[in-house]
Parts: sequence; C-alpha cells; structure tokens
Amino acid sequence: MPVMLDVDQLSCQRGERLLFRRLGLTLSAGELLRVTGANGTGKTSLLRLLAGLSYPAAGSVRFLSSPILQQRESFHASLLYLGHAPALNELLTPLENLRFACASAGDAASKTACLAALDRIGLQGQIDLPCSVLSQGQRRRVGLARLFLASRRKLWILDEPFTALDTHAISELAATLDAHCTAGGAVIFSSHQDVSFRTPQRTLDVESFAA
Amino acid sequence: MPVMLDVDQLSCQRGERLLFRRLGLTLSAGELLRVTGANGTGKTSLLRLLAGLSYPAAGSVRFLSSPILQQRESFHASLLYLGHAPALNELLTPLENLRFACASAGDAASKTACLAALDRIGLQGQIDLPCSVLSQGQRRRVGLARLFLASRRKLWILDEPFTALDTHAISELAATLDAHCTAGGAVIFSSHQDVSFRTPQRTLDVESFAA
Amino acid sequence: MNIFRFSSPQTFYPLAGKLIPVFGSLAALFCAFGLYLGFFVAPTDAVQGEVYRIIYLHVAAAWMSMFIYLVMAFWSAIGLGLGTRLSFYMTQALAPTGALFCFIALWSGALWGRPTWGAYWVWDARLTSQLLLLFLYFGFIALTRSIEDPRRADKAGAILALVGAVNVPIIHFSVKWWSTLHQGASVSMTRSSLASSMLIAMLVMAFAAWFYSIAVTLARARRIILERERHTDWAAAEIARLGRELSVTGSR
Amino acid sequence: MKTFFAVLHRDLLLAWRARSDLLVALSFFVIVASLFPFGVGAEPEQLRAIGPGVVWVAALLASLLALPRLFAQDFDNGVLEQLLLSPEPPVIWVSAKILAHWLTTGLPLVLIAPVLGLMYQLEPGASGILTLSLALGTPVLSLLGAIGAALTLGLRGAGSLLALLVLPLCVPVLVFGAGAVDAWAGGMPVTAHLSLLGGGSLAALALAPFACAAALRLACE
Amino acid sequence: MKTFFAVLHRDLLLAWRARSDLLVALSFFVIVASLFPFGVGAEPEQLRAIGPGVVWVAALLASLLALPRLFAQDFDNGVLEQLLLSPEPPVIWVSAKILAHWLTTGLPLVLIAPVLGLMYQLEPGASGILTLSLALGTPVLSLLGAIGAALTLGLRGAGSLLALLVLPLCVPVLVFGAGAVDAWAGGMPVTAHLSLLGGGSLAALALAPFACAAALRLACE
Ligand code: HEM
Ligand SMILES: Nc1ncnc2c1ncn2[C@@H]1O[C@H](COP(=O)(O)OP(=O)(O)OP(=O)(O)O)[C@@H](O)[C@H]1O
Ligand SMILES: Nc1ncnc2c1ncn2[C@@H]1O[C@H](COP(=O)(O)OP(=O)(O)OP(=O)(O)O)[C@@H](O)[C@H]1O
Ligand SMILES: [Mg+2]
Ligand SMILES: [Mg+2]
Repeated sequence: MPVMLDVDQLSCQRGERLLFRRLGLTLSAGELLRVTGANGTGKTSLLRLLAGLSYPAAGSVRFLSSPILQQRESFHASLLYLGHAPALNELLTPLENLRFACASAGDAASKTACLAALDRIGLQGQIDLPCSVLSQGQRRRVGLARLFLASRRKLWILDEPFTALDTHAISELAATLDAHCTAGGAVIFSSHQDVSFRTPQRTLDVESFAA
Repeated sequence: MPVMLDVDQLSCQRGERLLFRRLGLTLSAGELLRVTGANGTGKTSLLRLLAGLSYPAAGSVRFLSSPILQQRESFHASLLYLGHAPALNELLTPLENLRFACASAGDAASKTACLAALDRIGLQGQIDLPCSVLSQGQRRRVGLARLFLASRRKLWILDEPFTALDTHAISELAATLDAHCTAGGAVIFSSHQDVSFRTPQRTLDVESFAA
Repeated sequence: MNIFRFSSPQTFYPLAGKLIPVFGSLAALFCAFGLYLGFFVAPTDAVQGEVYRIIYLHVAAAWMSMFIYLVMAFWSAIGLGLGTRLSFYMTQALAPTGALFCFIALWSGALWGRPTWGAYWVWDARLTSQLLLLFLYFGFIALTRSIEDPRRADKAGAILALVGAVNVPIIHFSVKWWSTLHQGASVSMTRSSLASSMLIAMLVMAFAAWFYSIAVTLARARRIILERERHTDWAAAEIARLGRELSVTGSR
Repeated sequence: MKTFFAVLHRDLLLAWRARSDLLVALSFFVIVASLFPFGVGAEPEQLRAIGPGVVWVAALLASLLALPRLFAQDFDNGVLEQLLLSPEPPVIWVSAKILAHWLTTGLPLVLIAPVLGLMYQLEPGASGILTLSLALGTPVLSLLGAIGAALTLGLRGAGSLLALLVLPLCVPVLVFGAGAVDAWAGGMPVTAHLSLLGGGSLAALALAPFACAAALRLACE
Repeated sequence: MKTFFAVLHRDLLLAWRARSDLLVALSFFVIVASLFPFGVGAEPEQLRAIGPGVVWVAALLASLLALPRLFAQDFDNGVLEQLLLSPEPPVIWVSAKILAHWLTTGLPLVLIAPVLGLMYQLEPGASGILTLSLALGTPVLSLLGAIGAALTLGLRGAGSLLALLVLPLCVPVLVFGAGAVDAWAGGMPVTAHLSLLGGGSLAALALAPFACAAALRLACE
C-alpha cells in the first residue's frame, strides 16, 4: 500500500503553550486512524495542521511524499476536512448548503446526487427547512452528507464526526468510513466515543507527545 | 419523596410538524431521568418546554404542583437549565464567563468559589485565556462548572451534557449528577451516549410519543 | 349573545364572507357617485382650474392612510391584551391597504404639487410626515413578512404597531413645528373656501375609501385565517371545498 | 439588582475588550460630520447654519451602526436564553444592556461633540447647547434602537430592516435636538426643546425596556 | 471559476432570501437622505448644496452596515474554513464575496440615486453626474470595507488600528464623489474627479482581494 501521509517531528504551539512535539506518523491507503487524548490536548490542532489550515511550529507534513505547503492546490483537491462546526448557513436549506459546499470545493455534484446524499443520511423530511430550525444531530448530518459526494477525495480528516449523532447514525457513519478505506482511501478522525469498525483501527494518542 | 415535576398531556409543535403529543411524566426528588430518541425527535424541544423557554401546543407542566407559567420567578430560581450552546462569550475568560453566568442568574458566587469550580472541572491552566481559544471540550466544561455552584437549585435540566467531553470528564460529571440526586435534587438530561450512574436511571423515549 | 363569539376565527370567517359583497358594492356605488359629483357637479376652482379635481382622490386617501394606522394599533393592543388571534390577523390584513392609501396620497400630492408649487417634492411638514408614515407601514410589512414563525410575527408586529402609534402624533407635531420654524408661510396649501358640492364630493369619496378598505381587509383576513388555521378541521374542509370549486370552474 | 449590575459590568467589559468597534463608530461620526464642509463649501455662515443638524444626523447614524450587535451575539451563543431564565424580571437586565449600549456609543458622541462644534465654528454657547441636547436625546436613540434590535433579532437582512424600523421613529429627537441649537442661535428660549428631549428620554425609559423584553422573549421561543 | 460562481450565487441567494429586502434597501436610502432636511432645515437652496454629500454619506453608511456580516457569519459557522480548503486560490472567492456585497448594497444605491436627486431638487445633469460618481466610487467602498472586515474578523485589540486605517481611506472617495457634482454645478469639468474615482476603483480591485485573502487566512489559522 502506498504511503499517503507522512508526518515527521511535528510540534504545535498555541499561544504560549507547546501542545505536542516530535509527533510522527505515517498513514497508508486503506488505513483508519483514530486520534485520542483528553480535552484540550491538541487533537483538533493536530487535524488542522494535517489539513494545512495552520502551520506547524516545527516539523513537516508530506502528502504522497511532497510537503503539503508546496502543493496546496493538488493536496486540497484530494482532501476532505470536516471540522467541528458543520459549515452551514442558518438561512439556507440543507440542499442549498450541500450544493454550495460541493460546488465551492470543486466537487461536481448535481442536484439529484445531493438529494440522494441527504436521503441516505436521513434528512428526507427536512430538505426544505432552513438549517436554523434543524436539531443538533440533523445539522451534523447535513455536514456529513458531503462524505457521500467526495469518494474521489483520497484523504478524509474528520474532527469528532460522531458527536450529536444517534446510535443508528453512528453505525451508518462507521460503515461509510469503512467503505472509504476499502476503496483505497484513508481516514483520520478524532473521537471520545468508542465506535466499532470492520477496518482494523489504529490509534494515535496525542497526549503521549505532550511537551 | 415529593413529586417535583408533573407533566400532563404535553404536545409540541414546531412549524408544520407535531413532534410529540400526550406526553406525560412525573419526576420526584432524588430521581434521574434520561430522555432518549433519535435525532430530531424532539428531546431538545421537550427540555425547553420543561424549562419554560417555550410554550406547549397543549398540556401543562407543573412544578411542585402549580403550573410553571404562573410562578415563573420561583420556578426559575430553583431551576438550572444548560442548553446545547454553552452560553459563553468568546472574548471573555472562563472565570469572567462563569462569574457573569452566576451573578446574572442570581447565584451568589464569590471569585474563590468560581475558581474552585473551574479547578474541579479541570480548567486550572485556562483561567486567563479568552474562551475563543479553548478546545471544544474545555468550552463545555466552562458551561458545566455552574453545576458546582448551583447545588441549591433543585431541578437540573441538561441538554446533551456529555458531548465533547473526554472519558474522565464524563465519569466526573456522572458523579456530580449522582451527588445532586442523593442530596434530594432531581436531574433530567438528554444523551445519545450510555453513561453509568449509581442512582437508578429512568428513561423516557420521546419517540414513543411521536404523533 | 356573547360578543366574543366573533373573535373566534371559525365564526368570523363565514360572517366576513357575507359582509364582503355588501361593503364591496357600497364602495363601488359611493365611488361612482363621488366621482360623478367631483367631475361633473362641482365647479372649476377659481385659482387652480381643473387640476384641483385630484383632491377627491388625494384627501380621501390621506385621511384613510392615517386612520388605518390607528385601527392597526387598536387591534394590536387587543391582541396583546386578550390574546385573540383574530386581532393579529386583522392588523396584518389592514397594513397593505394602509400603505396603498399612503402611497396614493403621496403620489397624487406629488402630481398635484408640480403644477401648483412647481416641484414634485418640497420638505413641507405634512408631506414629510406622510412620507414617514409610509415608512412605518413598510417597516411593519417587512418585519411581519421576514419572521417565519407566525406566533412571533404576530406579536412582534403588534409591538411595532403600538410603538409606532405612540410615535405617530409625536412625529406629526414635531415635524410640523420643525417646518413652521424653518419655513414660515413659504409653502401653504391654497385654501380657497370649499364649495359645498366640493365638500360633499370629498365626503362621499371618503366613505368610498372606507367601504373599500373594509371589504379588502375582510377578504385579506379570510385568506390569512385559512392559511393560519389550516391545521384545524373546519379550515381544512374549507380549503378542500375551495380547491374543488376552483377545479370545477377551471375545467368548465 | 444583582442581575442589573452583572449585565452592565459584563457589557462594559466586552466593549472594552472590543475597543475597535467603538472606534469605528466614533470615527464614522467624525467623518460624516467633517464631510459636509466639503460638500457645502467652507463659508463659515453656512457651516454654522447646518452644523447642529449635521452633527445630530451623524449621531443618529452612528448609534444605528452598533445596534445590530446589541443582542445578536448573546442570542447566538445562548447567553440570552440563560438571561431569560434568571428569576428576576427581564426588564432589569434589558435596561442594563441598553444602558451599557448608551455608555459605549451615545456617551462618546456627547463627549466629542464640542470638538465638532469647533469644526463648524459654532459659538461656545451653541456648542454647549448642542452637547446638552445630545446628552438628553441620545438615550432615546438607544432605547428606540433596542426595540428595533430585539424585534429583528435573528432575521435575515436584520441590519437594514432595523434601520427602516428605527429611523422614522427617531425623527422627533432629531428635530428637537437640532432645533434647540437653532433656537439658541436665533435668540429664542431653548428650555422647551430641551425639556421635550428630556421628557422623551424619560418616557422612552419607562416604556422601551418592556417592549424590548417582550420582543426578546419572542425571539428566543 | 466554479468556486467564484458558487460563492457569488450563494451570497446573492442569501441576500435574495430576505423577501422584502428590496423594499427595505430602497427605504433605507430614502430615509437616511430625508433625515438631513430635518437636521439642517428645508430651504431648497441649502438642500441642493448638501444633496450630493448626503447621498454619498448614505452610500458609506449602507456599505458599513452590511460589512460586519460580510465574513463574520461564514467565519463562525466554519464555511470560511471550507472555502480556504478549496483547491482554487482564495482571491477568487474573496472577489466573488466582495462583488456580491457590492451588488446587494452598492448597486441599489446607484439605482435609487436619481430619485434622491429629485427629492433634493438637483438638476437632471447634476443627478446624472451623482449617479455616475456613485457607480464609479461605491466599488471602492466595498473593496476597502472588505479589507477592514477581514482584518477585524474575530480579533481584538489589534483590529482597532486597522479598522481605523480603512475608514479614513474612504474619505477621498467621498470627497471626489461629492466634488464631481459640485464641479458640474459650478460649470467646471468633471473628468478629473470621475477618472480619479474610476482609477481608484481599478486600483482597489487589483489589490484589495489579495489583502483580504491574506487577512482571512490569518484569521482562520
Ligand atoms: C406629495 C405631496 C402631498 C402629500 C404627501 C400630501 C398629504 C396630505 C395629507 C396627509 C392630507 C390630510 C391632512 C389632514 O387632514 O390632516 C392632505 C390633505 C389635503 N391636501 Fe395634500 N399632500 C400633498 C400635496 C398636496 C398638494 C400639491 C395640494 C394642493 C395644492 C394639496 C392639497 C390638499 C388639500 C386641499 C387637503 C385637504 C385639507 C384638509 O381638509 O385639511 N396636497 N394632504
Ligand atoms: N493562545 C493560547 N494560549 C494558551 N493555550 C492555548 C492558546 N490557544 C489554544 N490553547 C490551548 O490549546 C489547546 C487546543 O486544543 P485542541 O482544540 O486542539 O484540543 P482537542 O484535543 O481538540 O480537545 P477537545 O477534545 O476538547 O476537542 C487547548 O488546551 C487550549 O487551551
Ligand atoms: N419550522 C419547522 N418546520 C418543521 N419542522 C421543524 C420546524 N422547526 C423545527 N422542526 C423540527 O423539529 C425537530 C426539533 O428537534 P429537537 O431539536 O427537539 O430534536 P432533538 O431530539 O433534540 O434532536 P438531536 O438529537 O439531534 O439533538 C427537528 O426534527 C426539526 O426538523
Ligand atoms: Mg477538538
Ligand atoms: Mg437536541
């Protein structure tokens, strides 16, 4: 399996505080990596570094063996990052939000494809409501619907994807991640909840790199 | 044990949709009630009705045997409601936020008491940071710190208090809820996660009242 | 008889249905009579010539636009005080008519101003307070339309109408004072003593505007009632009946 | 009253933390006021005539600028909900928020008004009346504005809708405020203007918090 | 370019969603413009003199009122982060956002300007020059304003200085815009004023999106 992501000697500084240092990790296609650690130890910070949204204090992140900062566009074309906030506009409907998210990210997603994705994630009845009236879990689902439309993006980085979801949705989501790994993609996610996968799950504990 | 909350024939309408109807429930001092149901079935809506933040389409909520709408002030003086949003201002520090929350709700909370509460919830190192740089779990903790300063409030209504918390914090929080029940209070909370308590836990499934 | 009986939308709906044709035909009658009086009976104005005949439209519209705002405030107060849904429906049904009359008064006044004052617009007290009234109507309509939750829309609109009603007289007098202070008598309405036939024509037109407003408001209120009460059995049945009627006439 | 001071203290603290916003409103005020000499030409006579009016309009627009934020942040992050759950009546903390708003937007305008008076070459007396009229009148702007902000909370296009609701209601304040200075310049007594402004402030103070609290309760439902 | 149109479409859709937005925007400009007669008095001569300045101030205010919303909402709910992860360079969608802002706040003002000209009894020619100057100048307000909005996004303290730098930069636009009408009324050529405005627009168009994109990247880090 080809090495997809290769992280070397990574340190992260936030304000005065060095969150972790000398963090190393390699991720190959087909792998599923869970990032763990207590609250505030730096999981979100690590994922944002890996996605190229912030810059490391030291160390490097390589994607397909070249640094991500030198190939921002092609890296971002093969990356799907979903942060803690579901990236929804409150005034738009789930469908409008999803279509915008796909179009602005450069994914070709027709209306029918988006409708199918929302259907699969269980939002049939809420297509026409503005997101401001949706329940917490329904909002998360709108954000997660992008997963069904981004299968050509190799690397998925998901920050706490399971929060606010009910048990049924959690197992559905786990199956989706499994399917992505089987299809040759790779997934990194953080979670405080234990979820079972078919793919063997590797774990990275951020706390063990604490400064 | 005296009956604290008494709900009769409650219905909830949101926009076009009747979420649930004829929901009945009684809660006595010392009881711990978990509200369950899939995403979007109306847990949050129910808790907001119980807290008097919105008005039911039909039915009544009684606190110590008189309707909450007729005794708003005394009811709110014995209620602690923590919603999904942690009610923090991003520019203020955890200490400032906590002191404001207590003072505006009418809880006498000295600076040392607030510091002790933040300490207990595990935010020693973040007292002086603005909330905008805190991690997701740390923000939730700031909100939850009010629990340590509100023991004289008999009824706690908590919407998804366990999201974003790490396992250690979850068991701490569970112990706090247990202690409140033992001391004669009552707790209603919603959660998608299974958490173990010492107090026997009753469950109310909102879905079984779906219209 | 319980006078509150008609505060229930269900009993009000058929009553309004019966009243609409009555007031509608009264409005048409008075309007025709008033226009006849105004254009054929009333004499030509000594100073202004024929242009002055715009007055029959203008004055009635101006009176109505001010009066309707007061009625809206009245219904709002009732609604907030007694919690009757129907009052809110009436408030919202009145607003577009009020705005329409306000606009007609402004527009006819501006058209009239061009030949008499030589300008479409001057910053006169009466004109300016009429313009502000138009904005109050616009504000009410925009606010109630942009709130999705009908409960909130009702009450927010009522609060605004009441705050506005407290302000309308204040605005009226302050603006008057402002303009008399600055402007003296440079612009004043030409007040030739009205011939009695003119006065009668004006009054008849004012009644026409009244009846028109009542008819239109009742019709609009009926529509609002159906929309809001569509979950109740009787409204659902009524909507189904209207739908059938529509399809029958459509297929004919 | 505890709630009152808690809210007042926090809002002032926040205003201090986000000083940039204050400066923007203040500089908007100064820029608007200093723009008109460019538009009208710099004849002192004419400037003196339009000065008070321009300062008053600028004050009205500047207090409008900060209004959309008055409740929006607290609404989004759930603080408003918690305040509604406080056992004390909402009128209390609503008043505190409005007071904080006036202290952070109205008061700076009052303080800087004499400088603008200087710019427009107003006599010291006229300048004093202008400042006094602002001190009496700007509370009405804050109070009426707060009603508008509460009514439009969480709506689309809230900013311009707010302006549409509030500006027409504020016209009397503008008329009496600018009128006071004109009357003084014309050698007429100004007590009528000023007492109308003061009376307006008191009336608004008595009524606006209730309207505001009712509107906020609706918004949070 | 797909990103460009996606962002433009969404922002316009959001603006359009406000059902009565058109009405509101229209009334807003008219109200702001009608406030000045209340302040300065109703003499047609004087009003004609301040008319262009008034309309320009209304333009500045309109673009300022909508500015805080330009990026703040997208920042809070994570949309900005997702846009930064789009493979296309940020300048593209930043430009789309600014264009949408101008289309929804600047353009309505340009279109309504002739009506305001009528109310201030400007001659048709002066009214035309006013409209033209707005069409050339309001893009600068949107572009500079966007830099300010991006710099102050989620920042405290340091933002104040930067916001203060942007607002004074708008002053020349106001001066040339209102000046063009005055020049025309005085029988002088207006090409200098107008070409300065146009040049300013082009320069701002070339530079502002880059400054904006850089500031947004910093804010999201
Ligand atoms: C846009 C321009 C105008 C507006 C907004 C306007 C507004 C009004 C209003 C609000 C009234 C009702 C006043 C009351 O009963 O208290 C009124 C009445 C009247 N207007 Fe106008 N007006 C305008 C132009 C004119 C012009 C150009 C004339 C004629 C020269 C005119 C002549 C009258 C007359 C004769 C009345 C009836 C007076 C009375 O019965 O009190 N108006 N107008
Ligand atoms: N300016 C700063 N000064 C000091 N510490 C900071 C600063 N900014 C951020 N931090 C700290 O950096 C950490 C960021 O943590 P991060 O969000 O990565 O945590 P996390 O592991 O995702 O936690 P959670 O499980 O709660 O989501 C927090 O502990 C926060 O307090
Ligand atoms: N205006 C409306 N029209 C139709 N449905 C609405 C409207 N407003 C809210 N709803 C629906 O009401 C429900 C509100 O659910 P609520 O937030 O109470 O769910 P919840 O049980 O807390 O869910 P979660 O587990 O996701 O937090 C959602 O299904 C939402 O789609
Ligand atoms: Mg995190
Ligand atoms: Mg919920």
